[in-house]
Amino acid sequence: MKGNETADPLVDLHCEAHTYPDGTVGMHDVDFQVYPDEVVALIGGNGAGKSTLMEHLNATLVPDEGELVVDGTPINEDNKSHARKEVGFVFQDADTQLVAPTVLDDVLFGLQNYGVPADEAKERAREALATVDAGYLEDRIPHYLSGGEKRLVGLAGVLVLEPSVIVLDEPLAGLDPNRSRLVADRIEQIHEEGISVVLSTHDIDFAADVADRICVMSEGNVIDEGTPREVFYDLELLAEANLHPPSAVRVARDIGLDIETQPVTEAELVELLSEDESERTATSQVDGHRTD
Amino acid sequence: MKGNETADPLVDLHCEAHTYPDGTVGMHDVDFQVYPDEVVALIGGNGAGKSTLMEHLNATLVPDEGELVVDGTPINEDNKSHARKEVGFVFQDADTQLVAPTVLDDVLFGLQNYGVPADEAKERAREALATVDAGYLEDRIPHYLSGGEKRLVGLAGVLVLEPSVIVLDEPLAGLDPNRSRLVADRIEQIHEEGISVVLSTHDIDFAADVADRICVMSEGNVIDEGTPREVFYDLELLAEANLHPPSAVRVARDIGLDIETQPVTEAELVELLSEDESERTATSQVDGHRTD
Amino acid sequence: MAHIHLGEGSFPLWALVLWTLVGVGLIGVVTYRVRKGGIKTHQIALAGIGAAASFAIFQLNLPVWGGIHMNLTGLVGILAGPALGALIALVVNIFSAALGHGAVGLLGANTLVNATEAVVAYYIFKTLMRMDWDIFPASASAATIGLSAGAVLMGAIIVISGVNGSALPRADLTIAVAGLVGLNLGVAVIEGILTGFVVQFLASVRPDLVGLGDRQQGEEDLSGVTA
Amino acid sequence: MTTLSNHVPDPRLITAYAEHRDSPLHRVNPWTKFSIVGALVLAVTVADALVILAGLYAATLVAYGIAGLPYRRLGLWYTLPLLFIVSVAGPLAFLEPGTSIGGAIGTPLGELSVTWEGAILFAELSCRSLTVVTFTLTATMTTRYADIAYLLGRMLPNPIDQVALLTYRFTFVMVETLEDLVKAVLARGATLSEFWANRRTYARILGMTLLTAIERSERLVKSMEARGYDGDITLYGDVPRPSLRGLAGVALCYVAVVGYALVAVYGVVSL
Ligand SMILES: Nc1ncnc2c1ncn2[C@@H]1O[C@H](COP(=O)(O)OP(=O)(O)OP(=O)(O)O)[C@@H](O)[C@H]1O
Ligand SMILES: Nc1ncnc2c1ncn2[C@@H]1O[C@H](COP(=O)(O)OP(=O)(O)OP(=O)(O)O)[C@@H](O)[C@H]1O
Ligand SMILES: [Mg+2]
Ligand SMILES: [Mg+2]
Repeated sequence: MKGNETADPLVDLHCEAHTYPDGTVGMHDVDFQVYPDEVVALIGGNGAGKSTLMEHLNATLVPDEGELVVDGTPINEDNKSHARKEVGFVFQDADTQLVAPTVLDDVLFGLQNYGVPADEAKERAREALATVDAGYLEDRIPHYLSGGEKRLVGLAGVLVLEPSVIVLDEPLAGLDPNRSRLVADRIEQIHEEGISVVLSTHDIDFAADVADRICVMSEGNVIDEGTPREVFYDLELLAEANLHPPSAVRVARDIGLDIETQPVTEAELVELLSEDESERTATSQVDGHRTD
Repeated sequence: MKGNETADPLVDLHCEAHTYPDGTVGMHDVDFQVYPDEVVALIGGNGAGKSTLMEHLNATLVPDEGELVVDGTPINEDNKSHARKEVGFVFQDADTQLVAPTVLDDVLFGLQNYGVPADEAKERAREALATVDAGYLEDRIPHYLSGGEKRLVGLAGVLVLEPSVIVLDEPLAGLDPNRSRLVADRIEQIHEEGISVVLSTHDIDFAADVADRICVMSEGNVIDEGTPREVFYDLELLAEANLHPPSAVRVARDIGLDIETQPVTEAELVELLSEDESERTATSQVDGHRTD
Repeated sequence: MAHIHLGEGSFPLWALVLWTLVGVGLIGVVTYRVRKGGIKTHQIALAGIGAAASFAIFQLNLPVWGGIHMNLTGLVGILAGPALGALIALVVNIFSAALGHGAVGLLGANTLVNATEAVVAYYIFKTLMRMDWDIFPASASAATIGLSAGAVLMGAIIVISGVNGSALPRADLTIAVAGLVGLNLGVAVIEGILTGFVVQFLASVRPDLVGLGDRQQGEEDLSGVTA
Repeated sequence: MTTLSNHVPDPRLITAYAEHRDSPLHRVNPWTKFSIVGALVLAVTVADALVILAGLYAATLVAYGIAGLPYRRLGLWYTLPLLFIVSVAGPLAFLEPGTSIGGAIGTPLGELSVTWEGAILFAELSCRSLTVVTFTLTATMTTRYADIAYLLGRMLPNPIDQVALLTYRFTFVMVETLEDLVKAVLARGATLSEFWANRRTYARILGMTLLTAIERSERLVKSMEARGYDGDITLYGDVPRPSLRGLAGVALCYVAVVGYALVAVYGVVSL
């Protein structure tokens, strides 16, 4: 479902430019909003500026010139913690995200930084772990977790702070299909609980599957955005951003399926082709020249 | 094309077990061969043992009990260098692989280790960089390259040693679609030059696309192997290994395409559906109840 | 720490107490300075991971004289600065002692020696770079001098303390210890040269890390790295 | 991985023994175990009789065995501590005044020979060192990772505790980085068997290790600050106080050591 764009944005970023210490311009001329109750996917080639943009959303990075407004509050040096509380961030590198000696301690880490009393904190941490189906990991050492488990614990450590937006940098990187499914399911669940999600990914099929809105980045800039259908059938745009359409779109296009309900996800493609197929089967029985 | 299994294997690994220092059994009861002129893809969940198996192929790891034979020569402590020369290895983490101050130096690294004279070495290094379309990177600092560029330089650094087998651990990890395409093309090219390739991947569609033979790993064991068609239509096997079939197989199955030429790659699916589609178009024109 | 640690029980009780007090004093001063400057997350992160790296490097067997292990204390000092360098020396010593390397009771003495190496290496490196030395000779000399200072300090500590249970007169002990220090100086040269190569390498791939980039001047920066 | 040393305990192995094994020593309260380390340090420092020192050493070896830990590895791990003993006590074995054992070795400096007193001193220093080494390893190999972290957090002052906790967590990550680097250069035909010929390769491996560490710390800062870090990792985990029996045991150890010192060593108290 499309986010509620008539509502006030939860996060409103305006960034003239962000320059890294070595002089690289990571991003420029970006206006980016996150609305309540939406999943936004950032796609774009390596170095397009996805991570740079996302790290601005909770003031991990700040624009050379520009402004970040979170929940109506303009963020400056003194109230960064407001941005950090409202906008949770799960980094790509799960290993450096887990800092405490046990999983429970790690989920508690943020709460304790915000001064939540120990008993309440423990309860909330256990709840957050349960939300991502990782309660059984409570006493484990981060070092011995698998990639998918690390990602889930990282997610729990952010969820526990009850942010209104969660930002995930490459949430499926390095995960096998089953673990990817698990993480993707958790993301949907978080969304259903009313938290907005911003994520970046190289897995176009995943983006097509999960997002309400797609932002296409190239060379430090958001060059276009729209619903998955708008973006993924705009082949020129994708080519400009060095991207390919999702496989459902490619198949639909290559077999010359030129119909109104442009399929974007595999499920949509299957539905469409199944209609065809049954139709065809019916037809062929009439024609009598096919044996299925 | 299927590798030449009647020929003697280039690499023949027999490993009763490999135990890591902390007692984890990374792999056990594995018999694995690489034949001339084939592309083998290892697939399996996180922790299934893919990296462990691959690191045995050039004696980076050695079995607790077992044997590695490369090109007819049994490998022991004293002739590991033979295995390293014949079996090139590109590690997953490009960052821990490039160790020289410039790209050219890095490609030269292996040649220097084998005592190739400087002039010849430089020439060969430049050739190898050209093979992977990365000649223009020659003077850059590897550290500042993008992920895809690092991967290509890593590949060049191994190609330059003219191995008979190249092993690639997760060659597409973290790459955007264009760079993935570039690396995949280079892999095909290497294969065409007569070098056998062993790779691991979580991208099942990529495995389906590129491999002659698929080995399915689970819990430290190769539980089955076969052509992509054999493996990807064996849904029980895939479920056992926590894997999903490639998207072409899923679509074919979900739309109830029950035909002899089981499609495995997107291209095959498209071809199949296009036949259908033109047929259907023809039919529907006859039937006259469709307007395309 | 390329070299000899003092083993458990080498010193009489009074010396153990003395060196522990001196070590605590040193770390106290450093801690006070770090706290006073406001504890910056980047200092803690750098010291934490820096110590982990130094400790990991210790796992590598360097094939010199049948195998030596080093923590590259001089290098850590050059990269992390004197304050963090001293903290890293302490933490690495704690973990080493936990693995049976070095000594629990002589943590004070061993930390004193290693912190000296890091601090001396850092300041010598700064000075030589200011004198426009090239990066390799500057870092190699700085590390060698730092490590030598550590070796000499350790010799002094042994001579002052006397070996537990030994009736040897101090003069003779000094001779025995001089041999030991000499050996350590040899290792210091090797580690110094290695440090030179490492810094040279780092400067070629990340010039900003070793103060060659346009670093902020003036402000007394407790950490050597502009993190 | 063969390139990492056999002579230095791999932290991963240590942790694996603590996490995945069980023994009576695994069940002893961590505070108790570490208090006993303290008592042993004191004991080997004050005791001056070889018999007592050898007895203590034998006792720690038995404890190590009861904990189900591998003696063969312990032997390898002794290499470095023994090297330290040899380098300090080796010369003393010759120089220590006293009666010489057997024949003397002619050197340009004159005649040198090991004296009885020197040999005994050597044995004493070895027992001292190895007693504590053995028991410290026993303690770390039978105490769970989280408990050790908790003790570190409790015993060290801020910010050293913060540094130590991060070091503990990231040691594992850094060992793997180093291992990956070594694997990668070996895979391209580097030989690491001779230091001087391969000094540049060593420099690169070590340089990359430090570089990785520094860059990782940059990412770590981001991820900690994103969760509101303000300079304090507090652990909610808890290591309970030792049981009364444990306390009594520890007290007994200290009383024994202090008593022995006062009576037998310093002769302050005469019975
Ligand atoms: N710490 C940094 N220092 C200097 N330049 C940087 C840094 N981080 C990123 N950049 C540069 O900024 C640009 C944008 O990088 P960013 O990491 O945002 O891209 P991305 O879209 O996240 O790419 P990827 O898909 O590879 O993660 C790139 O040119 C990159 O090289
Ligand atoms: N250095 C190590 N020390 C201890 N255990 C290890 C080590 N490396 C791998 N393992 C373990 O060995 C098993 C196989 O790991 P391996 O890395 O081969 O899996 P993989 O199939 O490559 O997984 P992934 O897809 O996540 O890369 C896992 O249980 C893993 O935890
Ligand atoms: Mg990114
Ligand atoms: Mg792997």
